[in-house]
This record gives sequence, structure tokens and C-alpha cells, in this order.
Amino acid sequence: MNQELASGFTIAANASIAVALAISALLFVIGLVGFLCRRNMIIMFLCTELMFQGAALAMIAFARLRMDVSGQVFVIFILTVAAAEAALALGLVVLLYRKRETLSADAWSELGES
Amino acid sequence: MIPTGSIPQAVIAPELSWIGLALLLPLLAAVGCALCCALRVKGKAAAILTIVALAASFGIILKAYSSYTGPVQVPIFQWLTFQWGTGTFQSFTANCALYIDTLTLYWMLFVTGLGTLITIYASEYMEGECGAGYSRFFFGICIFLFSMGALVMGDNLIMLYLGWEGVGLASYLLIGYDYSRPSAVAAAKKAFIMNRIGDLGLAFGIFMLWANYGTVQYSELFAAMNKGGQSSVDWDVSVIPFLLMLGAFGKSAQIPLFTWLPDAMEGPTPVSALIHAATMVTAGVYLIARMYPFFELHPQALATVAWVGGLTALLAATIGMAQYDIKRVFAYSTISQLGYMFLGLGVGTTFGACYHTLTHAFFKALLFLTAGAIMHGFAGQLDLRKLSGLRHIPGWRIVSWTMLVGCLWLSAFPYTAAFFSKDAILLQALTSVRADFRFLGWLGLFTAALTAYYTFRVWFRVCAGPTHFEPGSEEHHEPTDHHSDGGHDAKATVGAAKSHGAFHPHAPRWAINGVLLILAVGAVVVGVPAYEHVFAHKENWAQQMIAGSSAYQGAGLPGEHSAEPSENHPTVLGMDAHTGLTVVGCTASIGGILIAWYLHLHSRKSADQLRAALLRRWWIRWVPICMENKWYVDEIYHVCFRLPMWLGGQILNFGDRHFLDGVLVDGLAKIPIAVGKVFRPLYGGALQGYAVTMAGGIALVLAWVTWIWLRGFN
Amino acid sequence: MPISTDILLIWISILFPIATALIVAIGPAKSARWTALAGTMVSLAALTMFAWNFPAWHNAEHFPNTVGASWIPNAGITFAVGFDTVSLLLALLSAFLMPLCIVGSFSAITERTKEYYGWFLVLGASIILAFAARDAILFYIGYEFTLVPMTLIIAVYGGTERRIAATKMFLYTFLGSMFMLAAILYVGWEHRLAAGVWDFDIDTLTKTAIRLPSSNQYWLFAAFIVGFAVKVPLFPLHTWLPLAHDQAPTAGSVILASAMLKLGTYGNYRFALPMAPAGGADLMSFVAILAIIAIIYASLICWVQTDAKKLIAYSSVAHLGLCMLGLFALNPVGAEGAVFYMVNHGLSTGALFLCIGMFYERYHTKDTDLVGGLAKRMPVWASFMVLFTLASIGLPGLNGFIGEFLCLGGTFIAEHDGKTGYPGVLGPWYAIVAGLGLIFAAMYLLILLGKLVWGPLREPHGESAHAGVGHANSSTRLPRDLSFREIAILTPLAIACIWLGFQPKPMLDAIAPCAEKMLANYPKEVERYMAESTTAPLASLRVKTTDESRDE
Amino acid sequence: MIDAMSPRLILLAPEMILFVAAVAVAIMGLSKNHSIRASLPFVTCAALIASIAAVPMTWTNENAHAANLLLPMLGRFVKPLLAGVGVLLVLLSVGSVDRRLEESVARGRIAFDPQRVVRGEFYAFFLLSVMGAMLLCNAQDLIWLFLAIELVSLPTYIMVAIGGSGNRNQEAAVKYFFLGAMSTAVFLYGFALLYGSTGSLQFLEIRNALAAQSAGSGIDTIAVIGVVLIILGLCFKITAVPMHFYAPDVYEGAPTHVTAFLAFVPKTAGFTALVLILTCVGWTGHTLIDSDGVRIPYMGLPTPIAAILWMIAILTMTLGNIGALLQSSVKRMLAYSSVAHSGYLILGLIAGATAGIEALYFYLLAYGVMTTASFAALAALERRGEEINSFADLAGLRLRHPVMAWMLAISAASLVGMPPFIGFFGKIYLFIAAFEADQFGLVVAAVLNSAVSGLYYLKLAIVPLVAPPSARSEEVTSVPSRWPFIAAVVCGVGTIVLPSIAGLLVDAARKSTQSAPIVSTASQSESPAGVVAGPDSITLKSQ
Repeated sequence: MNQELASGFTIAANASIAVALAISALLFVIGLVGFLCRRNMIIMFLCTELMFQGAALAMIAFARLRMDVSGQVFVIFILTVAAAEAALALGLVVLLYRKRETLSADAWSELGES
Repeated sequence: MIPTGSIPQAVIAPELSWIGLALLLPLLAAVGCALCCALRVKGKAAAILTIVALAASFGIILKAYSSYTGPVQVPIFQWLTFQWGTGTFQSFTANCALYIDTLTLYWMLFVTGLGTLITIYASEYMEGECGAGYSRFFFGICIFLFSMGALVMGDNLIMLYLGWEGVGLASYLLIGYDYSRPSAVAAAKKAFIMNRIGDLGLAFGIFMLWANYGTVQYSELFAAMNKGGQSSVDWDVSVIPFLLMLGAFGKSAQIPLFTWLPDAMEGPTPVSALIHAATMVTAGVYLIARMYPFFELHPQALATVAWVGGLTALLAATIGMAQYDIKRVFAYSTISQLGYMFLGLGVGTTFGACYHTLTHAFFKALLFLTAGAIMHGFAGQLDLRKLSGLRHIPGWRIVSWTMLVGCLWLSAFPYTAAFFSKDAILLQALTSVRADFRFLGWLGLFTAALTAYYTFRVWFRVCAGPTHFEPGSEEHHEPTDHHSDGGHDAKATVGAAKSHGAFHPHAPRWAINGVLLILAVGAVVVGVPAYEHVFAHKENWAQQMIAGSSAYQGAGLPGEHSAEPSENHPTVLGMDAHTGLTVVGCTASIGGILIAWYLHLHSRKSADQLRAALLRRWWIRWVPICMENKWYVDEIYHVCFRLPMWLGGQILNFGDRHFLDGVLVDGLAKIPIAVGKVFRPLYGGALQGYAVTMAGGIALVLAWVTWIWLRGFN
Repeated sequence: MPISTDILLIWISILFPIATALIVAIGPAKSARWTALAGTMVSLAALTMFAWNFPAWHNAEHFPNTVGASWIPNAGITFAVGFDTVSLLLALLSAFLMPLCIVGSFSAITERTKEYYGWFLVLGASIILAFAARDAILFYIGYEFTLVPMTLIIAVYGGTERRIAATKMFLYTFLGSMFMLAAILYVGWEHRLAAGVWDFDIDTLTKTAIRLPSSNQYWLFAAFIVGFAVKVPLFPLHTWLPLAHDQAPTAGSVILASAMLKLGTYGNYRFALPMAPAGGADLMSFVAILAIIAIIYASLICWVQTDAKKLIAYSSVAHLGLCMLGLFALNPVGAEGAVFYMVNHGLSTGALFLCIGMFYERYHTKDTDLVGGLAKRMPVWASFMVLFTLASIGLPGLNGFIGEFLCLGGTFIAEHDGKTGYPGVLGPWYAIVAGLGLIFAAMYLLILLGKLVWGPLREPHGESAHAGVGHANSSTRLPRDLSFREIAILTPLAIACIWLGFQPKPMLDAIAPCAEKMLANYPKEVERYMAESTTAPLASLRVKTTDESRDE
Repeated sequence: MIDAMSPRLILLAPEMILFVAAVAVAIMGLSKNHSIRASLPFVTCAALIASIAAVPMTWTNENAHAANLLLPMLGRFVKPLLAGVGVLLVLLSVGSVDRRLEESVARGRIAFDPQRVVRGEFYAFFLLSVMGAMLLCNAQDLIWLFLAIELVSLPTYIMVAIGGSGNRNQEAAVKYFFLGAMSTAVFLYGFALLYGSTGSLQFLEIRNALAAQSAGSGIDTIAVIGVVLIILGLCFKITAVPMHFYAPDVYEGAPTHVTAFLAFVPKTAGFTALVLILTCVGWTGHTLIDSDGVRIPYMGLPTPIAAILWMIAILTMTLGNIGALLQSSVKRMLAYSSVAHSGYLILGLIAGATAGIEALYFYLLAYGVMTTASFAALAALERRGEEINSFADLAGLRLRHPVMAWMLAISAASLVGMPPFIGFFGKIYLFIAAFEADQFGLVVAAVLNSAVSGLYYLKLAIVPLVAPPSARSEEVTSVPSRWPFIAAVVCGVGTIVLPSIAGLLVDAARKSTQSAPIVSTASQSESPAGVVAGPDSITLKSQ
């Protein structure tokens, strides 16, 4: 395959980075699965945070691999945005909870093709 | 003297364009009549206009005849002419131009002449219609005369076609003149459509001529024929006569397209006389005579014409024997006589055919006009069982005796003009080297006997015998003029007439009687060429006329210029052909008349007894039944053509609406909707449902990428 | 780009009706009809003035032959307008019919009049634009936009099934024109490849398209023919037409039949045939067979129609089938006939629709089983009806004949033997089968006449001939026979029908170079034929090598 | 670096204006003075107009090139486009936000309570979202890109929730937010992978790195998967398959004026982001014509990306169109139509740099105008105080609200691609671009889809104009504010008038989308003629 990949990605050479990447993928997938499976909106939101963090972890790992600091800078921004989203999500969830007295996402399925 | 050996070449003579007035005048008269229609003129202005125009046309033709020197081509204006290159097949020329040769003049003389006379007759005959359809009637007549002129005088086949369809239109309009009668409307429609079928053949004949010779102008076509008629390309030239004859059969009511003519008698009688007896129906004869060289190219074509003519003559005669409507009898006799003309053309005597056309034009017009006079006077009564002894009624003598003249001529009574003309045809047939033509000759003689019988059946029934009559159901010629609006008034008067009980036939006046007399005289006079020839041994005028035209090849008198060696000199019944035929022909004619005399004058009951006797015997029963029912030809056509097509139309109509549109088109529109419904569950409304779908989509795409990757991209 | 008087006249004829439409839309409803009439008259006058000074009657060139103002330079779209003889004739026909239709609608349209006349004006402008366009996209704009007003005219002012009819017409023709658009763009792209710039000038595109390899031309031709066949309409893509005609108001039917359908045949004349000679030459028999099927099929259906308007609609299918047959005979005779027939079909069928509309306004039915024998009640109407029916039947001496005759003649000689110098696989048999259509035409139209005009008088119960009963609005009360207004509508058409029947020469002369130019690239297809078919009937003509024909 | 900063800051002038206005609007919204609160939309409009005016003044050639942007002139077209359509979107929202509350206050039923008003926030978010979309034009690295996209998205979530008074707003908001968050995570992960493969966040460097990979042994799988994830994530913003499923629900549930916003601003942002990313990756399927007229096929870029975009385009337009066929809700139908139009727009992406981007932006302009026209017409009407939704509400609209009926019809005609409306030219130009990229199959697919779309757009025109009024539609009235009406008329007229200057607009779009010349790097080898690696196409296209 790709020579550059082969040189840069062998587990022997950069085992720790590979592990980090694997974990990041795992985080992302866990987040996704959680998002799909759980009905509680707060947990769903937390799952998306998990996906964000998976991406952030991958970014850091790559930054380490590339010996480049910009990836880490990106992670800071990701955290910031995640925080902003969290604030938004909480506000929204509270609003929704007030309306329906439930946190289940299934409570909100009036729209759609019947 | 005859034949000349080739078709004389026409010269271009623009200075003769005044002959075009013979076309223009009827057309202008038509416009005038249309104006009369539009302005609802109550008087006879339309008739006067028409008569003047037609008489002037006749005069012009006479003048043209008197100053005739040789075939001329008279350009008038460019009509259907264009070109896209300079090569042979890169132009199409069909101008409004005239081609004047002797055949043209021959035809135009009797067309315009008879046209004028019959219009005079009609001006009185139709007077009851003044203010209603009078102008419309003469409009039709003018259109007809114009079209007939174009047909005969046109310089090319497209002009001929214009006239051909034009006379069809006039025929349509005039047959359907009394449009409130459904039978008249149906007859008009039938006439037009049957003619259309023939016209299509003619059109394709024209295409074929153009495709072969690159021109549709007579002069160029004849020039090509003079060079041997070889086409410059390898189209099948031999098809041409068959296509053309289809047109002729349609127009001249021959098998298989003859059924329209009897129905056409729904039209006013002058129309029947002019269009459906004297002139229009002879257009087929004219066409074949005009295009005779092309028929000569293909012997089978002429044989076909001969057979069709012979069989039509017989068939129509058998039907005519069993009809009770006078006009229908005459109509079938017309078909029968046209059959003779085609027989003549087919066996090779254009002279015989054309001469018979001329004689027939006179005596048949005469017969129709007498029938019309009767109809006019007896409130539409035409049933020969309900009229008798007319010659004893005051005021009807002229009618009766002129009718006798017509009947004698139609029966080819010895030494009448028609006798000679028919003789010419049959002689040619009987002296032919072909056995089948000789058979057709005998068939023609047999038919002649039948003709004599049914002709005099009419005369003996109607004009002779004790006087009694029943008026018809129509009463549209009351002197009190109630023709303002609709049929209600007419019905009312019928009722009134019936309630009166006494019916007085009103005898014809000068216009009708005068025309009848002139026609009777004319019927005699047209015999002059034959008498000249037979008695004075002078040159035959009719023959001259034919010989100077494209039909020169059959213009000789039969037996005179026979190309065969003298040892093969044809004989009839062991006698010299001439003598034999005269004897047999006289026998047939007189025999037929005598039988008619016995059955229809001497003891009229015996005719009914004979019919009853025939009907009693199962093995012969079909003959009278078929004859009375016109051999079921209409019914056969209905079942074979109209019914399947009507059914096909219904099926297609249904299929168009419900299958093509309903299933295919609407179904096509429903496909996207159906597909849309398939995807509908994906938009269920649950948040997580969407999330799963999206994640699934992402997974699918990633799987696909992986697959591509495994296959190795780049 | 110099703005000459000619260009100005063309744009006046297009834009003035649109401007009038705006005036109609904002003006009072009472004067809408007269304003609209004025708009169409100005349009007609402008076109007539243009035609008066038209220098290209006999040389098949476009005029004005100047580059149009650029519209979207990157895409090569311009405002180029100009006429050649054929498009000018068709545009004149449309412009001629517009005022008649407007006047013809005076009594028929009693509500929403402003919109009606406004849309009619836009429709007319759009049709003229399509004919005038020298830029393919501009053509498409005119061609396609006709659908909008027509759909609305049918959907608002039509019969009981008007919405279905309008929807079907819109979608069907819209689908068809999508193919055409793709084809135009494709040629544009090929031009882009060849010349490096986008250009949608029709002449330029034609020059590009004819250089394409045969296989590409097939596809090009197929796309065009599908697009235009819907509009013509050619069997089996015709099913929208009877419904649309049946439901449309009279004037809508007239314009639909006389002008809009001509866009389809005109499209074939302008795009499909000149641009893809290889496709045209090889697929001509296919199209011709469809055309012949259309003739027979529609004729038989006409025979059993009891709805007078549907009958005329189906007869349009049959007649235009003949027109297409003439066009696809691929020789000048057929093409000449087809173009002539386009104009004449417009006149006679439009007039027939007007006639049917006039009696419909009086009796509120089109069913020939219910109404008949009107010659008694309405002799003037009957005279016109008979005249136009005869013109439609193709009686010589009237306009219909010449087109029919030439179309059939062209088909007849379109046999591939190099005689005419054009490729052809049709020939007598095609012509004979198609010729049956002439007999059928006589049959069904005479049956129509026999029912509607002749015969004993039949009127629906409760409907006296004194019309206006059904109308609440007394201003639309109609006389028993035709009013002066109605006679004034029909008379110009009648004059045109008779005049063209007797004096076709100027028009034939004018069309001939165009017909020849349209087929200019076909003679060399003969050589390709010869080279490709080993069993060509005339091997002697096969002397020319293929290379010569390819190197064109 | 400092030198490079100053032109970049100057380029941000429009955004600065919007930002200041956003803050001001947020504060003004709390004012007790009714007229100040009522003036908020117009302040917003003023800000947007000011930002339009700022663009030509600041976005000069020198500044743009000094800023080292990937597509230096992009903002010159996109920013005025966003702000211009934004003005219309603001107009169409006038009177909708806080309507109940303001009515109650005006009637004196309740006292004014700054805690309950949201109008100020709404317009602030509106401006921030537009600003985010604008900022995308200035993006030169992935961080900026990410932040800008989030700046576009986050306010829209709130706008959906607070923009109206309907019960369905919250449902739409929750769906939009959660699914949006998921999609954000997806493209974020894609960013990470792209970064990992190329080692840089800078677009220009990414481009160079990918070019080098391509010229070498081919592009990294990691990079390809990264780009694919980015595309998929951004598909959410542009409502493309497979991330479009939320669109019908959200569009239907959101208040009409917000739906109009969603249909345009996030979509433009998404496409701009995609344009930037794909510019880094290069464009596939080029055909170049050399001086001899020979066509050189450029199979430069990763087949999978081209294939995926191809598939997405076809599926998007198809699913959008056939989905719309079934709808009885107008807004839902317009949502599907929005999906379908994204499918057409992806044609521009696939067509790429030759003419694709300009076609894409031209089409976005057309789409913005015509879809805003339809939404504005809907927003101008209401039934018993509820916004109108079903076709039954529109039946016979012509009788009582003729202008809105006509505007709906015009927008439908334009959306279906009927000449001579602007939509037709947009489509033509897209098709031309697709031809330029040899994507004949896509054109055919789009053409067939256009035909299918006729089925439902016709309904949108016929129902208001022709159908007889129903019991429901008798109750339809205009909203109190005339501004949605005006917005509809402006947009409707725009669809008719804009074609006349289509040439200018296309030209502007073309000029704005020319990319920066490739900085020649040592790693890039000279490619032989014939099959050339991707990035070269970028230089060639700017000829």
C-alpha cells in the first residue's frame, strides 16, 4: 500500500499513537451507539460529547504524530465549542422538559410522515 | 388518315389564354352564386348567372374548336411549381395551364353544352327552392362545371386531380342538397368517400408518373411516350395504369367502387342527369383515354379494364332489371353503360368508348331529365309500379315521347347513335385475338339484351298502358311558396295535399320541355358521325377527334385498320364481323324490347307471376333475390370494411384512453410516487430513527469507500 | 450589435404584447379585451412590416443576420433573433391567429377576463419568441414558456376536467422538452469542445453537430425527436393532446393546435433534422412508421368520436403525423410539403376549432349525438364549417391539399436509390399506407359534417338556438346564426384557406430554399448508406468512396 | 505574520459590522420602548446592507491575495449574496418573532417583561448565523472553518426554538439540534483524519500535501476517509443524502420565516465549506482542452470521493423529488424540494473548478431568491393565527390574496426550472458546468429529476391559482405585517428580473471563485501530459 502510511503508521514505530487513535475511534463509536440507543436526551447529548472527544483525541494523536502544535490548538477550540453546545443543549432540554415533563426523545415525534 | 403513329406534340400558345375563360366564368358564377346565397336572394339571379356563364363557356369552347389547329399548351399562372435544383427530379411543375387537344375539345363540347342545357332545365325544376337553396344549388353546379373544366382542360395531372376532387366535392354538395334527409346526407358522404378511394389510386398513379418521368405535364409525358416510354429510373412503370384505373373506377362507378352511384340519385334530378349520368362519371373514361399510351404499355392493364367494364355492365344490368325506382334503374343503366365504355377502352377502341360516352351523355341526360320531370310533376313519385300511362295525360306527351327516344337509344335500337357506338365497342371485342375479349363481347351482347329489357320495362310501365298514378310523399313544388324555414312547413303542406285527396300533377313548362326536345334532337344528331361513316362513307368526326389526341392508338374503327393478316379476318357466327354483329345486336335489342313489352305492357301480371315462380324454386330463388338486393354488395362492404374499421376505431379509442393514457402514461407518472412511498418509512418522525438512518447511511458510504479501497483506487 | 429597424420590429412583436399584458393586468376589466386586441394587432403589424421588407424570402438565410446582444457571455447565450422564411411564416401565422382568438373569446370568456387576455398576450409573445429565436436557449425559453400560459388558460377557463387536462399537458410536454434541453446543451458542449467557447447560436450549433460521429448523432437525434414528438404530438406520445383540446377554451384550442403544436414540427425542422443528419437518415423509417401509425390510429379513433372537439383534436394528430412523414421523407418535396402543411394545418384546424367553439357557445355541448343538422339553424356557420372541413380533408383548390399532396409525394419518392439525391428508405408502400389516412380523413370529417351540419335538425332539450340562455351575463347573448364579430373572425381564415389553395406559388418558392437548406447535409448520407449497405439496390452509385463523404 | 493579519482583518469588515449590530440588537431587544423593539428587524436589515456595502470596499484584489486564502475572491460574491438574501429573510420575519407577546403587550393585557422577550436575541442570532456563513469565506484553515460552521449552526438551533409560537417549534429544534450535533461530530472526526494524513490544518498546505501524495503513490486512505466523513457531516448542512432525513420534519416544524432561513443560510454555509474542502482535495473529472483542441481527461482525484459525490447527488435529487410528490403540507414539500435542489447543487461540486463553483453559487443565488419567494408568500398568510401549512389552505388563494397566489406560482415555476425565471438559468448553468466536467450522466439524471419535480411544483402553482376555494382556505388571512408580503413580491419580481442581468451575475460568480495559484513545492513532480494528478487542474482552470 502507501509507503508513507507504512512508514508512519506501523504499530511498532508509534504504538502509543496507534493506541490513542484506536481509543479515539472507540470513543466515537461508543458515542454514536449511545446516541442511537439511549432515549434520554441528556444522555444522548453526552454521547455526542463523547463523539466530539473522540475526534479531539484523534486530533491530539495526529498532532503528536506530526509533531505539529496546530492540532492541539484545534482541540482547545473543539472543547470550547463543545462547551457552548452543552450550554445550548441544557437550555433546550430544560425548555423541552418544561413542556412535556419528560426527557425522552420519543416524546417529540409528532412531525414526520404518517 | 388514322392513326398518326404518335401523339402530336403540343405547342405553347399563351395567346390562347382566352380559353381559360371557360374555366374562369363558371368560377366567377360560383362566386356570384355564393354572394346570392349570402345575400339571400329570393329570385332566380343565380340561375341566370349560371346559365349565362355556362353558355359563354360553351361558346368559348366552340370558338376554340373552330380555331383549332393542333394541340396547344396554354399557360395561365404558376400554381404548384417549385424547384430545388436544376436536375431532372429536382423540380415539380404543375401550373394552372390548359392542354387543348381534340380529346379536350371533344369532352368540353358536350360537358359545357349539356351543362348549359341542364342548367336551363334546372332553373325551372328547382324554382320551388327559390330563396331557400336555389342559389346554393347553382353554386354547386358552377363549382362542378369549373372542376370538370379543370379536369378536362388541365395541362397536367395535378390540375386533373384538382378537377377530379372538385367534381367530387360538387357531387357531394349536390347529392346532399336536400340535407335534411338523412339518406341524402349518407349518399353524399358515400359518394365522396368511394371517390376518395379511387382518388388515392389516382394520386399514387400521379406520384408514380412523376417518380418515373420527372414530370406530371401531359406534353412532357407524351413526349416521353413518343420516345418509347422508357423511364429513366427503375421504378415499376407497369403499376401506373393500375393505379390510374383505380381512380377511374371510383369516378366512373365501376366494380368495385360502383355502389355510390345509385345512392347518388338522392340528389336533385338535374344533378343526376348532369353529373351522375352525362359528364362527371365519364371522367374515368377521359382519364384512361388521356393516359392511354401508359395503358398500352401493359397489356394486362387493358385486360383488367376490359374485364372490369364487362362485368360491371352485366352486374349493373342485372340489378337494374329488378329495381322499381325509375332513377335507380337509370342509375344502374348508367353504371352498365359506363361498363361498356371501359370494355371498349380495355379491348382497344378508344373511339368506341369515347363515342359511346358522347351518345350516352345525350340519351342518358335525356332519360334522367324525363324522370326528373315526372318526379317534379308527381310529387317525387318514382316508383314505376305506381305510375302508368303518362303519355295519355295532357302536358306529359313531350316527356313521354322524349323518354321513348332515350329508351330506344339506351336499348341500342338499330340505327340509333347508341347502336353504332355500342357496336364499335362490341365489334372490337368480338374481333379481338384474345379469347377472353371475345367472351366479353358476347357478354356485352347479352347485357345489351338485358338493357333493352329493363329500359323498356320502365317505359312500358310508366308511359304506356292505362293511366293511373299515385303522387309521391314530397310536395315541395307547391305554387304557394312556403319555403322560408325548416321542414315544418313542408310537412304541413304534405298533410294538406293528402287531405285534399285530389292530386293534380303539374306538367312541365317551357324550360323543361324545351330542354327535353333539344336533348332528344341532340341524341339523334350525335349519331351523325356514325351515319356519315356508314351511309356516306365519309370521315368519322368523332374518330378524327380521338385520333388527334393521346388516345390515338384505339381511334380506328374496328376491323378497318386491323393489323392482323387478312386470313385471320375475324368473323362473328360465321359471318363477316360487321354484319354478324349487326344481326346479333339487333336481335338482342329488339328481343329485349319485346320481352319487356310482353311482361310490362301486354300482361303486366305475368311479370309478377314470373317473379313468384322464380322465388318458388329454391335453385333459382337466389337470382331475383340477389338482383333485387343489389347482390348485397353494400352489405358485404359494410361487413368487410366498415364494420371492422368501426370496431377497430372503438377498440383503439378505448385503448387510447384507458391503456395508452390510463395505464402507460398515468402509470409512468405514478412510478415516482410509488417509489416515494417505498422511502416513506424512513421519515417516521422519531429522532433516533433519523439518527439510525443517518448513521446507517454513513456506514454504508464508509463501507463502500472501503470496498473501493480494497479494490484499489487511484 | 447595431439595433436595426428589423430587430426593433421583431422585438416589438414580442415585447409589445407582453407590455400590453401588463397594462391589461393593471387596467380595468372592461377594456381588457380591446387592449389585448390592440396589443396583438400591433404585434401582427410589426411582424407584417418586418415581412414586408424581408429580404431573405428566397435564399434560406436568417435575417437579420447579426449577432445578438450577449446575455450570459460565459454560457454563450445571446438575445439573437431573426427569421428565416419558415420561421417567419409560422410566426406570422401565430401573430395572425392571435387577434382572431382574442376576438373569438369576447363572448366565451366572461370571468377572470383580465388574466385571460393577459395570458393570451404572453402566450402569443412566447410563441413568436420561439420562432424568432436564433439562439437555442432563447428558443427553449419561448418554447417552454408557452406551457405556462397555456396551462393556466386550460386550467382556469377549460371544461370540467380542466385541471387534469392542464396538468397532463404541462407534465407531458415538460418531460419532453427536458430531453430537448439536454440535447441542446449537449450540442453546446460539443461546440465548446471544438471551439473552446460556449455558443448557442443555432447555425453555429448546426455546424458543430453535423461533424459529430454517427453514433453521437443518433443519440442527439433521439433526444430531439423525443422532445419534439411530444409536442407535435407523434404517436404514441399524443395522449395529452385530445384531453387538452377537449378541455381548453376555444381560443386556447386554436392556439394550441395552430401555433403550439407547430413548435414541435418546427423544432424538428430547425434542430433535429439539420443537426443530426446521420441520426435522421438512419432513424427516418422509425419516425415515419410512427407517423403512419399516428395517421391510421388517430383516424380510426376519429371515426368513433362523438365529441366534435376531440375529433378535431385526434384529426390534428393524424394530420401532423402526415406532416412529420413529409418532413422525414428527407427530400425537398416532403419537407416543402411539411412546412406548407404546418401553416395550413394551423389555418384550417384553427378555423375548425373556432367553428366548433361557436356552436358550443350556443348549445353548450360538443356531442354530435345531441346536436345536429345545424345547416338549418345556422347556415352561415354551416358554410364556414363545410369550407374548413373541406380544407382539412385536403380538397385541391384549398390550402390543405398542397401540403398533403407534397408530403405524400415526398414520401413516395423517398426510396433509396439515389434518384432524388437524398437518403430514403420509405417509398410507395409507406405513402400508400399513409394515403389511407386521406380516405379516413374524408370519412371522419364527413361523418362529422353529416352529423353536425347536415341531417335533420337536432337540438338538445331545453336549449333553444337562442343562445345566452346558459349565460347569466346578458352581454354575451348571441344571435342564432353567427354574429358579425364571428363572421369577421372566420372570414380572414376562409380567405387565407382559399387564397393559399389557388396561389401557393409564392409561399412554395419561399419555402423551397429553406427545405433544401434543412436537408443540405443529407445527400452525403446517401454515400454513407451506399458504403455501409452491401445490398444497396443500385450498386453503380457506390463508386464514391466513403472517405470523400467523411472528409466534409 | 502581522503583515498578513492586517488585510485579513480588513476583509472581516462585514462580519464586524454584523457582530456589532448583533450585540446592539440583542441589547435593544430588551428595551421597554415598543418602537425600538419594532425597529429591530430594520436595524438588522441596515446592518446587512451595510455589510454588503462593506464588501466591495474592503475585499479588494490585493487584500484578498495578501490574506493567503484558498479562494481569494470568494467573499466578494458570497458575502453580498448572504447578506442580500438575508435582508429578504429578515423582512419576511418581521412581525413573527414574539408576535403573541407583543400583541398582548400592545393590548395592555400583560406588562412588558424583558425576561420573556426573545426578539432581540432572535435577530442577534440571525446576524451571528449570517456572520458565521460569511466568515467561511475567510477561512484559511480547518479551525476557522469549524468555528465558522458552528457559528452558523448554533444560532439556528435557537432560532428554530424561539422564532415562532407554534407547538412544533420545539420538536423541530430538538431534532435539528441533536442530529446537528451528531453530524458535527462526524465532520469533526473527518477533520481529524484529514489533519492526520496531511499534517496541517492550513488549506494551502493541505492542498500541497495532498497534491504531493497524489503525485506520489496516491492519496492516503486516511485522507480519503477523512474527506468522506467531512462531506457526510456537511451533508447535514446542505440537506443531502444520507443526512437529509431531518429536513422535512424540521422545515415543517420550524416557523416559516426560520424555515426560509434554514433553507438558505446553512445550505450556503455548507456548500461553501464543501467548496473549500474540495478545493483542497482538488476536483475530479476535468476535461481540459489544449490549443489543438485535444481533450485530456483528468482522472486526478480520488475516485471514491467523486463516486460518493456522484451517488449523493443522484440520490439527493431523486429522494428529494419523489419525497415531495407525496406531501400535502406545503412546507414539507418545500423541504423536500430543498433537498432536491441540494442534489442539483452537488452537480456544481462535482463539476468542480472549471465552471462548477460559479454555477453552484449562481444557482444558490437563484435558489435563495426563489425559495424565499415561496416561503415569504407562505409567511405572509395565516389561518386563524396559525401559519398555513397544507395545500388545502392554499386552494383558491387567488380570490382573496391574488398577489401571494401569483408569487407562489412564480416561485414554483422558477423552482421547476421554467424559463425565463431565474431558476432556469441557474439550472442551465449548472448543466453547462456538469458538461464541462464530462458528467453527462448527471445532467441526464438532473433533467429527469426536473421533469419529475414538475409533478409537485405544478401543484404549488395550480392549487392557489385554479383550485376552487375550500372551507379551510376561506379562513386564510394576511398576517398583520406587510413586510412578508413585500419580501415575497421583491423575491417574485427578482425571479423575473434577475435573468436579465444573469450574465453579470454569472460573471461575478466566476470572478469570485477563482482559486489561488498553487504554490509550487519541491515535492511536486512534473506530471507528464495525459493523465495528470489533480491539483494541476486548479492552475489550469483559472485560465
